[in-house]
Amino acid sequence: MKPDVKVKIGELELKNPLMTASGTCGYGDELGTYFDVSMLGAVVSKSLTLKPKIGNEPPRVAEVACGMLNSIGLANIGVSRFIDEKIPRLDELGALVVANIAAKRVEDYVSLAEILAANKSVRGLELNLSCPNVKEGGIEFGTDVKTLSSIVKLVRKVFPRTLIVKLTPNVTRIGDFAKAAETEGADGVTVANTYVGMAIDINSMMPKIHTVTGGLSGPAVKPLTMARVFQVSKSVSIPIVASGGIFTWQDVVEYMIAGAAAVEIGTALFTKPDVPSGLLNGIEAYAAGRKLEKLSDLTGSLRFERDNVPHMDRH
Amino acid sequence: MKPDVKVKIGELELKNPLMTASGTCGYGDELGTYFDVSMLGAVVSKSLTLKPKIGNEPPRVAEVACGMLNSIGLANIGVSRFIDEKIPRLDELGALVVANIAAKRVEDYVSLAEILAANKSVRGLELNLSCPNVKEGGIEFGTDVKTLSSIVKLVRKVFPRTLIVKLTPNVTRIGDFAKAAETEGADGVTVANTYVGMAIDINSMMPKIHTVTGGLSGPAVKPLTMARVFQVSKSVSIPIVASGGIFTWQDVVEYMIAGAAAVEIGTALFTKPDVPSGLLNGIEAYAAGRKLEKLSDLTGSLRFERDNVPHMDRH
Amino acid sequence: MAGKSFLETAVTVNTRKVAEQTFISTFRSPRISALVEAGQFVMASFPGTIDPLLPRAFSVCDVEDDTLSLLYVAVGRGTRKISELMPGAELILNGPLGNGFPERESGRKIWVAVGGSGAAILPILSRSAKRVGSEVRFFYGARTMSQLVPFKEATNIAHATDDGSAGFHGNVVGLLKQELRRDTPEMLFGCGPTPMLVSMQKEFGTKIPTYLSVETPMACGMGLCQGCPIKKSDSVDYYLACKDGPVFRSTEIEFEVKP
Amino acid sequence: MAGKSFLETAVTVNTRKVAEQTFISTFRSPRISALVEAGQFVMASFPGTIDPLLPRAFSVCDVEDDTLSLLYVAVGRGTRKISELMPGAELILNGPLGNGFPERESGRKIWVAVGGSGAAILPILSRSAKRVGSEVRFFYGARTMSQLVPFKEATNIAHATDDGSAGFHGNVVGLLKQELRRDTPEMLFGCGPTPMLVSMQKEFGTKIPTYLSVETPMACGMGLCQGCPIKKSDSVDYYLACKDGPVFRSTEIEFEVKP
Ligand SMILES: Cc1cc2nc3c(=O)[nH]c(=O)nc-3n(C[C@H](O)[C@H](O)[C@H](O)COP(=O)(O)OP(=O)(O)OC[C@H]3O[C@@H](n4cnc5c(N)ncnc54)[C@H](O)[C@@H]3O)c2cc1C
Ligand SMILES: Cc1cc2nc3c(=O)[nH]c(=O)nc-3n(C[C@H](O)[C@H](O)[C@H](O)COP(=O)(O)OP(=O)(O)OC[C@H]3O[C@@H](n4cnc5c(N)ncnc54)[C@H](O)[C@@H]3O)c2cc1C
Ligand SMILES: Cc1cc2nc3c(=O)[nH]c(=O)nc-3n(C[C@H](O)[C@H](O)[C@H](O)COP(=O)(O)O)c2cc1C
Ligand SMILES: Cc1cc2nc3c(=O)[nH]c(=O)nc-3n(C[C@H](O)[C@H](O)[C@H](O)COP(=O)(O)O)c2cc1C
Ligand code: FES
Ligand code: FES
Repeated sequence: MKPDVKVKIGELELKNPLMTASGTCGYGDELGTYFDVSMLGAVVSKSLTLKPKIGNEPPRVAEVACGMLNSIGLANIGVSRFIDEKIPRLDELGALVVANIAAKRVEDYVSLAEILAANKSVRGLELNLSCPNVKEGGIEFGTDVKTLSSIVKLVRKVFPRTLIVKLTPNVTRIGDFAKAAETEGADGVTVANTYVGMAIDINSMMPKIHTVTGGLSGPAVKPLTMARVFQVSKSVSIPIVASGGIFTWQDVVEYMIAGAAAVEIGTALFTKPDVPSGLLNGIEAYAAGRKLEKLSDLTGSLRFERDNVPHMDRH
Repeated sequence: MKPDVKVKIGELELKNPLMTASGTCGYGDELGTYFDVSMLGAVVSKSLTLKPKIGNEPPRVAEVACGMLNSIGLANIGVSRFIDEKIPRLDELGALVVANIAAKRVEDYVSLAEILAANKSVRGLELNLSCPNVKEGGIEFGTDVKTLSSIVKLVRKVFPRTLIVKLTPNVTRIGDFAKAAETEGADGVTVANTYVGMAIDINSMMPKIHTVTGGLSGPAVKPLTMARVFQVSKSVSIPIVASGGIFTWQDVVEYMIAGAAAVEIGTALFTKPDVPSGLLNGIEAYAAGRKLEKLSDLTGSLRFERDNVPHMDRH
Repeated sequence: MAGKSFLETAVTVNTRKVAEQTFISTFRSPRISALVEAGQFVMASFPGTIDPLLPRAFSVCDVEDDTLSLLYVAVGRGTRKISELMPGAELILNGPLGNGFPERESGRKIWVAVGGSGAAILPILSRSAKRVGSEVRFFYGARTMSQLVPFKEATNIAHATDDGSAGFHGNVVGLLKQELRRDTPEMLFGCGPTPMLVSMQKEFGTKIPTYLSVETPMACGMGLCQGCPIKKSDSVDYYLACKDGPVFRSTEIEFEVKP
Repeated sequence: MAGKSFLETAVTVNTRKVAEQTFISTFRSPRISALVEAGQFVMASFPGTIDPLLPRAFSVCDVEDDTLSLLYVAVGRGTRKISELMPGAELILNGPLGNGFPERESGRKIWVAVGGSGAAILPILSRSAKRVGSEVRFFYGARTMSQLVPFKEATNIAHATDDGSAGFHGNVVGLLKQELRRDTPEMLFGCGPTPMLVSMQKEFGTKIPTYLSVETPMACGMGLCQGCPIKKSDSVDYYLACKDGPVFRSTEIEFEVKP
């Protein structure tokens, strides 16, 4: 018997736990060339801003061991064109749309949420808080618990459907941030965005990324994000969406055992844009082999002893 | 002409920037089987504790993409046996010895430093602060700036020779920690220890490491530590020792360009225990090709524009 | 507008060393071969490993029946690894990607300048020119003779080498300038290292309809990552090299040259 | 005490499939071959790649002139990759490492139980037994017949299969128990999966001098990382499987069995 693979985040029901990660699938429609995107649990848009953004100067991407660095600088067509041009296309393709938003000012997050709340095709909102906060001298929104709380609180007021907060991993105790998001009414948290990294071309002696540092993604970050998913799962009871280095169905299962309800596939799409369909087959077969009725029974099923974990209390 | 490859950290002069990383070379003597360890800038011991420690239950190591997780639990023979058995052997081999110490109580760091100060073969001390602080409920010493400051201050009083503070990368702003170490009189900082990571065996549904989470090392962490070396170099003026994923001579050059004065080789020794000698040839040839008089001219030679770096002020 | 693309497990037919560090490998890849046009590219990745992780971009060099070939200079981890593929070994290809060179009509006079691995486009352009009956001349530059790939099928190739060991003594732009004193093409195509394209844009861009195939780092090659910006000449905005290019009209783009 | 070890770039001579998923590969590795003893191991790693990153441990299966062979079950990334090495391809070997089985004297009666990839030690033990003139009997277990490697040179092998498809119907410990009713060896060696070793320790450890070759995850294989602890039976402390073992007297160690 086929196991039930549905997943719920807030009121939103996904047909399976596989989502695309923001910024790694264009606006979702490009993937249609390679597979039927309606098979996905959800398509998450590139981070949208109020006005279109041209993004950073090149070079924007560089390969490193088992990963890549990027510094795209939120290049995107802006929320209006997204609604006018992309949503109809995604509706046509039968994709369930989650809009990811980013801003440099708190007010802009709220405006974006209001605009997107008005469009019923936008079934969920994911807040990207890994952006420099202009008021606070460029410190990322997501690295200060108070700022995070205030944004989530304000956005929660204007966006009635599923609200997911995407956490930055570049903090000492990510559990505190997850807890704050939960307290302010988020329906879920995505763990995690990219890690601050850097690479240098030793011939030119210049950084390989124009902005010097960039965000690390890919298999290299999987163990790091795995630990954070586990830690967050001990801090909150809202669903966790895992994002970091998912390339195989085994990676999906591993994240679910660690505590994730759903996952986002990012960098893997660059090599194999049709990878989600293969992953679904893999996890269904695993769940069937384990005779699981519901795939979601995997979530948080790690067999471990609390006493073995150093300073478990801190998580 | 051969470039001058000497490096100074505090009063200590290393014949070249290549050191071994604590915990990845036993006590240094085992490496003698594979190459002449007197060629190294320094040999850094396994973290020593006041009493011998048997360490954690297995499994203690697991491979992940481009890296490994470990949770050895400070298994070591204790400071007395190190002095009695290992120092004479290292002296015989002509190795320059830096002792790395770890403890769960502030007082113990001081006692260890006193004991090692009395032995003239110990030319430098490296403080491993990635240990659970028993008094503070298991939070790592190295994740709290105040605790770090107080340990460095106390150790500085009793250890007159070169003192290096090894920083944990698992914090939001590593520059603050480096700055604190410098303020309290450290001669250098090592950037960085391992990153909290985790892996799960999806068949047994158990963690691949007994303590559930472990420390990630290897090429996977190189871009992360590279960014931290760069950030720390903008925060302090004492020498930086880079540690993270060094496998090739190009990695050494890259870290030096980012801001490191010296480097530590860790996980790479497990595959090729004689790797340091090859690295030295590589960096010498690179320096000669660039017509550098001193290899140390590479340190911090990154060609970048300050304005390109997002929130540079925060570093 | 780019058309339909496929993700195809291609099978290595053979690999030949054709010049210093330079190889041509042929792969059985029926779906991509059937559609690819001159100037389009594929993203190649290795099954079963994450080293290297990202796919690599290669212009398609030639097509024959259900096979296509790639010409590459084995400089890094990806290209060295391709050069070592045994017949029968698999390589994952995503393509055809991007927009090729503009349609060629019968009788049109086209000059094509290529340099280094940019020579990859020579065979496929030569073949399509023959098919549509346009008149094509190639100008092919390299540092030295040993780096020049001897193309047997293609005719009408003038060589330039920096050291004068074969053909014109100087770079390919110098050779073009010399030839332009005698004759002028209707269109000029360029494919090669960025400095060569920059120089072509400067020298000929406003005088002759010039089309350049640009190279930028690419993570995906299909518009997913926004990693491959190339400055628009007429506004403060970027094209994506992979989707809007890699072939651009020279007047449409600006090269951001590093100091 | 382990002796001198070398890091040697070994060259693949050939690879043969010898049973289901099981291979024997031979490598030219003169320095390690010259020194290795039965029960010692090598750490094998791949030049020029970081996938996989860590070296893998393999007991040396046999030695002939300047070559040595490894027997392995191709289960993961490392072993699969070794099975695909072409003749002439390089593999980095670090060895010989660890302590082998105790010295065998002429006339000594030794029984050896092996299971799964533990069968690797059979040829080298058989060869050294012949040399010193000791009398060795092998007991070789597997799940089913197709997983049994047919060793031609070695004689005196009794088989056990879980499904009864060859030899004794049951596991190798069951077979040993049956044979022990008729005869008793002076020493008993064991090499195979941990549950088999646990069972040997329990059944025979206190009755016969028993030596077990243990398997633990290993990052370095040479005492650098402290990653391979194995519990001492007589104190709250650990041996290192790589340096103090991998062969231990059964009474010296305790297996920490997971619930
Ligand atoms: C549209 C397009 C078509 C191309 N066609 C060809 C071709 O036909 N033949 C050929 O030999 N090369 C071609 N290249 C360049 C080719 O993609 C790189 O040379 C190749 O990626 C180098 O790979 P590597 O693994 O050997 O080098 P590595 O140094 O290991 O590559 C490391 C990283 O740097 C990037 N990179 C390195 N060099 C370049 C470069 N010159 N351009 C873009 N990215 C680079 C790679 O994408 C990779 O992520 C093309 C590039 C583009 C964008
Ligand atoms: C002293 C010793 C001798 C060995 N001799 C042999 C032999 O002769 N033939 C043989 O087939 N195998 C032998 N093994 C086991 C062998 O090292 C593993 O089977 C092998 O590492 C699996 O590698 P892989 O890359 O195919 O698997 P992967 O699953 O890709 O390995 C991933 C990681 O898990 C570890 N690992 C996985 N399985 C084991 C295991 N059973 N034991 C220890 N670590 C493991 C590896 O070290 C590696 O880091 C020996 C192990 C030890 C410790
Ligand atoms: C090229 C690129 C662009 C990205 N853009 C965004 C973005 O706009 N908004 C966002 O929230 N995350 C963005 N991310 C982060 C991814 O959504 C994802 O969380 C991260 O890459 C980790 O997953 P992965 O290892 O599977 O790629 C981007 C990642 C990459 C590689
Ligand atoms: C097995 C292992 C044991 C380690 N033990 C210690 C230790 O005792 N003390 C310490 O300060 N760092 C320890 N480290 C961290 C290393 O010294 C080094 O900082 C880290 O591994 C990053 O470098 P690498 O990627 O080159 O290994 C250990 C690392 C490994 C892999
Ligand atoms: S390479 Fe990804 S958008 Fe062009
Ligand atoms: S495997 Fe490293 S000490 Fe044994």
